Amino acid sequence: MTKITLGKAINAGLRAAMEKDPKVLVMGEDIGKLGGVFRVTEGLQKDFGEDRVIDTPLAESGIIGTAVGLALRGYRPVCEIQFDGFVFPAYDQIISQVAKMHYRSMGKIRMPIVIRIPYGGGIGAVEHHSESPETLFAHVPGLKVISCGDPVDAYWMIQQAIESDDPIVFFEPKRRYHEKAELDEATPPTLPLHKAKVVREGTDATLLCYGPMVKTCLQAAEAAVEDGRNLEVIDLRTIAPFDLATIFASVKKTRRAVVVHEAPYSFGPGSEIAARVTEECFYHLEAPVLRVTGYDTPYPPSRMEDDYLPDLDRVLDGVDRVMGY
Amino acid sequence: MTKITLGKAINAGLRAAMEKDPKVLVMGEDIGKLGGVFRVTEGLQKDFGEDRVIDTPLAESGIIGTAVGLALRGYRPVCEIQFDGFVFPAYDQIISQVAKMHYRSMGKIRMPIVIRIPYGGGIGAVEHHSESPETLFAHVPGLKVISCGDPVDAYWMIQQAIESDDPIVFFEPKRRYHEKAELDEATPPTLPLHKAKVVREGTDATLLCYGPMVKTCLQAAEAAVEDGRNLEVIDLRTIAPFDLATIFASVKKTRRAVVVHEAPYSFGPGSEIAARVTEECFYHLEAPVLRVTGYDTPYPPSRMEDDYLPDLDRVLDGVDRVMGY
Amino acid sequence: MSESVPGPAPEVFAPHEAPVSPPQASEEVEFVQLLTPEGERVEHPDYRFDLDDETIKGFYRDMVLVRRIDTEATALQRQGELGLWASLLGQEAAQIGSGRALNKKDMVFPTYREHGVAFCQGVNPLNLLGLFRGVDQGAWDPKDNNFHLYTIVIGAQTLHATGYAMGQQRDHAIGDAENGEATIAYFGDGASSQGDVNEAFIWASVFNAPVVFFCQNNQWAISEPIDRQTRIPLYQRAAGFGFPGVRVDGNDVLATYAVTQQALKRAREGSGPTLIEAYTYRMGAHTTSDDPTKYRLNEDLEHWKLKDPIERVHAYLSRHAAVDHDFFDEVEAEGDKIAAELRAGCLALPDPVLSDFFQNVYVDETPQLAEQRDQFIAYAASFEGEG
Amino acid sequence: MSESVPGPAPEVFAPHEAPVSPPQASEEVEFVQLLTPEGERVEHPDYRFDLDDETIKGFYRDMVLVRRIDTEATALQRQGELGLWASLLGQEAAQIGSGRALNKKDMVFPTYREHGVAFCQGVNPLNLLGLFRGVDQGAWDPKDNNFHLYTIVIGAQTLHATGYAMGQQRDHAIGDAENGEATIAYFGDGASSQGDVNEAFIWASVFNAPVVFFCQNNQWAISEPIDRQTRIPLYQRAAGFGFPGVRVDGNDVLATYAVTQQALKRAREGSGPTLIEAYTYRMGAHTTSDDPTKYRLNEDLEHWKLKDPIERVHAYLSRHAAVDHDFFDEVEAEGDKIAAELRAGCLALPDPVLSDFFQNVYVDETPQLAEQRDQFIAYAASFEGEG
Ligand SMILES: Cc1ncc(C[n+]2csc(CCOP(=O)(O)OP(=O)(O)O)c2C)c(N)n1
Ligand SMILES: Cc1ncc(C[n+]2csc(CCOP(=O)(O)OP(=O)(O)O)c2C)c(N)n1
Ligand SMILES: [Mg+2]
Ligand SMILES: [Mg+2]
Repeated sequence: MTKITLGKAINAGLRAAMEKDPKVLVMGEDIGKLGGVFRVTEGLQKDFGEDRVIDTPLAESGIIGTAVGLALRGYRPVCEIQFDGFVFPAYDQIISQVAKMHYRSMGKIRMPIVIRIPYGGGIGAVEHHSESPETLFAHVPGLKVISCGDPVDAYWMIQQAIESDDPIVFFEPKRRYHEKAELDEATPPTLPLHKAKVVREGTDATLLCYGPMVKTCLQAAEAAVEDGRNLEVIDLRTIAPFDLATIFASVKKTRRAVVVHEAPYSFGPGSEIAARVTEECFYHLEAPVLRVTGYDTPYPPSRMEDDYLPDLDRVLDGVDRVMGY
Repeated sequence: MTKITLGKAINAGLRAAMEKDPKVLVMGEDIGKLGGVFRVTEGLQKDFGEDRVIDTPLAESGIIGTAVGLALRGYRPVCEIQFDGFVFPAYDQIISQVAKMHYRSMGKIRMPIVIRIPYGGGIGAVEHHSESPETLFAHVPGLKVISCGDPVDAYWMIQQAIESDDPIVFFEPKRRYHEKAELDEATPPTLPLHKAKVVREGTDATLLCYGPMVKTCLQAAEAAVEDGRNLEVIDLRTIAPFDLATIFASVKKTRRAVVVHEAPYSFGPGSEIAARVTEECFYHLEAPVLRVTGYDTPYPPSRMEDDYLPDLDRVLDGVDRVMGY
Repeated sequence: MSESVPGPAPEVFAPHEAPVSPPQASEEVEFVQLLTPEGERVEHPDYRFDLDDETIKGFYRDMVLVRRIDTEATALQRQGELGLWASLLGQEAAQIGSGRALNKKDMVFPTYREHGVAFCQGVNPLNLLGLFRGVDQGAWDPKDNNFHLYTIVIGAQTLHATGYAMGQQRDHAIGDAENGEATIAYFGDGASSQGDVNEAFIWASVFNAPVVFFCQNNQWAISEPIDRQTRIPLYQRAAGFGFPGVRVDGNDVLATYAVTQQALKRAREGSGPTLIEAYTYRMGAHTTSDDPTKYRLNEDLEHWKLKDPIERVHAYLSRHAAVDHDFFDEVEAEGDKIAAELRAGCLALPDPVLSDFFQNVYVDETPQLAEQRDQFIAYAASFEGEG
Repeated sequence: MSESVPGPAPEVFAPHEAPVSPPQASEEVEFVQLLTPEGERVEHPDYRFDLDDETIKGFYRDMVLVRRIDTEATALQRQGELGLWASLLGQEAAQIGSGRALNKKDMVFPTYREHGVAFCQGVNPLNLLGLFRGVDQGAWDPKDNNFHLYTIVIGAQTLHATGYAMGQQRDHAIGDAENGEATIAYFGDGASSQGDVNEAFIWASVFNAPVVFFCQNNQWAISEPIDRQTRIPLYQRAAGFGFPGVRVDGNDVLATYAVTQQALKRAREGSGPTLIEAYTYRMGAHTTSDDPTKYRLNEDLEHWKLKDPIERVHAYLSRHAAVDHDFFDEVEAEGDKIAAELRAGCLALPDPVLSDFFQNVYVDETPQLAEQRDQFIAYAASFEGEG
């Protein structure tokens, strides 16, 4: 057992996947000698060579487009997009090629591609470096969208994603790269990739979250104890297709739910979760499913990000509101 | 008063806008001599010249990117994307440049750009020609997303969109291009661009729809009369920001709502509408807001599109379900 | 320096500056040609066609058959059996010449118009119809014939091809002009404007990938003439990216074969990418939905008819290779037979069932989709017996 | 034909094929140079610098001041006053040379590193800090100084520039080398790989737009050396698109000025686009977040220090223009003064308030946003008096 950061856990997970399967390739901008701007691929090029750890030309459509070709040739490319805001030049290849290939070929072609995207705010960065565009992938049939909330999940989920024969967009909570946890590499995970995890059991309301918001929600749940509230916290882990059974069971128990994410409110991931939960748990709900999210503005200059991002207080405010019904 | 098709109504609207303001430009692939693959720009190049009606190189990012530059120079570009599935190469320019420019410049720059996208299915086309990607724009702060349901709205809304100083994505219901209606060009519209329209008053449930589904919902409402049901039908006209007041008033009256769209179900436009309506009308609702939509698959080969698309029967089925609570 | 807008290309610059050729009128095009429109064989300093007349007869047969297949598909569309068809009329030599230069292990990435290349690769023509009939989106398995699915999004496949070629490199499948592997990416003149295509050039160049970029410049991108995409000949684009570009008479099957083969050899032996511009003409409409009279002159078409890719081989074979009527008649008959089979096959294509298609979205189906499929089946069943 | 992967560029091809130059080692680079690293003026057959020594003194002053501004900004970042800074260290000549070649009516589209060009255009340096301090995303009005906002998404601005230039065309603002208007688009060597940049080349060429593409090849895109983007000199890219490309010693302010001015004249008079590759070196880190020791050798940097853009002008002025210490001292002092002002201004920058920013999303605010703003204000108010 070692204490490991989330960033290093992904590094270790990548390394394990590359050792296991020679078809696994890592590609992206600055991922070689530099090890990526977050050092998530540190040391991989040195150990696996330039053919398997590919510093690409500076063009995201090219990264994903060539990954499609490599996948067609039998490789399993793991593509790094340097920051959330830079995935859009590759959007066409992701939406119209990666996502649809299995369907178009009536199941004959597989696209075992993982697209890693460090995402979200809270690091004081300039524009385009703090976005949460997960909805723009979650809505697209053919893609699966995941995020990890802690180093242990980070380590296993990256490997499970690479093993998956479906294309997966992996949103990495960049502001949690330095969070640490004990990792036991010898004990494989009990949860399948697309199962949600009840990270805190509770009775009064359910907080539904993923990625960087898991820690925030756990903190809020601890703080809520003082108010006499016992909150359940669920780390969705998979945003699309989110784990219906675990969520419904929790909400039917607590009868109240708040979805928390950094992405903007309108047409955000929370809207689908709220709509779906309401449909399934209509007679159980004491209150509408509420959402605590980023606002419907572009990500603001960083001096204001603390106000923009959901934090402990805003989550508690949401809990207050949902308990008020 | 003349009877005019929806396609020709947009053509007439474009012409009127170009006559009124010499800064209005139209640009896109094949929009000149050919008049666009749907003939929506027919005759414009002949009358306004190649400088104002620009056949562009075949590259969508280039179309939107140069439109940004033209807008910065004081022009008002109206960009045609040939089909829904071909907007994605331009996605980066739309999401990171067009949508954010006003915000980034703290209000100093305006982006009066209209992006016209013939969208939706029902025309027996090959892949990438029948999609409904409106959510992928509706979720993006800085954009406004609209669609028209009939020729009269088509004529006025394109002009209102061009007059707007905000960037607007105009989803044109391509399978309704040939639908006809009486148009009185002398009577300006009473509704502002972003107001929804109650196209049929009713009492038992509200159908919320836009674009090609308006006609479908109206037909369903007529058919429902036989079942003794009196349905209200609202043409949203604006998907983002949708008209809260009109929708809430209707749902509070009918206490039941079904959202209808062609876009896939999960994380689709209906999820936001359902979540929002539920939040606002929680104590009024007799049933969860249901959704009748495309399925969570890529758009299927056209021989199956009738099964994929919401039609009169599926809308009525949704009404049955919502009434069943 | 007083040219007007849009002016001709600039004058000659100093040696540290990139040379630019003036735009060329289509009438005085320079390209590699080995068989004239009149059916005469000519020499070229760099390219030779060394194979025998039997091979040329084979090319002739190929071209006639794919034209016949194409005609039948167009007819099927007219009769409502296909929703759409993208005809290759006029581009037979470009496709057969390049397609026949491929080795078994080479991989092809087509657009939506490469019916002739598909034929060379052994794809059943019937499989090509599914997309256009609306029963599937590509019925063949790309691995069966090393022929990827048709790609409709303009230019996207050039990156796939480059990535595939990078895979061939990583598999150490190159390094030998005969036994090595190569990839060929087809695209149109219009596609050359897409960012993806230019990124593919960069990738291929930087990684020295074994890929041949085969651009069929058929002079039109739907209604837009080539001058909407470039002011210099397209093959010169390659110079900007550091690999060779060559223009070939795309209506000359011998020259196209020779030029493609040389480029493929370069790729296979590890010398990197080549851009081939096959200078040809789209003799038909863009697709059956298109009406070219809106934007181009009939004279143009008449002019290009004189350069028909099949006619010149016919002329050569009858005049210089002593091929007689029997051969031509046989080929004609074979074409009719294939066309009849194609038609019968098309009409017999089963209509797909939506419930079968839910399972193709993912390898591991999601609970959401399983639920939707079940709902759909139940819903559909509720109508049974009604109709 | 037996090169290995990745091999050198191909041999010479036949005349119908695009010529390709072999890759050039940075030590034997050919470019336009008018002032050597030693401060000696040299002749070039095509480009001359005709202005007087006063102008050169002005360039010197500009370069020293922007370097000083840059140093101060870096220091502010180190002290936590900025979140990030992208230094222009080493690229002063490329920016001042090109920036000073601009006329009042020309329009500039920068990346995030064009602090020197901003200075030439009269943008208050303090305004440049806001983005990096996190108080705004570009505080200046592009119309005030014909200097667009910084663009961080690599390459996107090259299309904006091209569109703007098409607007200049439509306004009939070109056609005269002196009074006409032009647009200049800045981008880096890394950016040259983006689809957008290549599409901009196509647009500019096809529409003959009055745009100068100014690529500062500083040899690095973060950690990636230039060979990850191209195997031939970047200026040759232009040849593939049909307009002239020229490589200039980007550390030579005189040559950069001369070459940019000629390209701007071509644009203004209506002769279309030019690509300029300013061959220079990023002497600092990519940004203050970057650690270049991870990926490049210190020797490289030492080598480039000998080519410092400011040193050579200093040498020229003192040796050949009889400029004495006083001048240099004055410039130094002026720099310190500006730096002090910049520092004071930075520290005094008011923190922005989120509630003010809701209104900038749209010209016509949406009810949704108005509601969210009100909620935010009420929520924020609920904490008042707490802290
Ligand atoms: C990204 C994208 N934009 C637009 C289209 C619509 N479209 C289909 S074919 C075509 C013209 C293509 O021209 P070219 O590349 O010359 O190929 P050709 O059809 O002449 O073979 C267009 C614009 C598309 N399929 N994909
Ligand atoms: C589309 C996009 N992808 C990635 C990035 C992250 N990024 C910022 S600067 C940079 C390198 C740019 O190199 P170059 O174009 O040479 O400019 P330089 O920084 O050297 O001036 C990268 C990869 C970005 N800003 N935009
Ligand atoms: Mg073409
Ligand atoms: Mg650089």
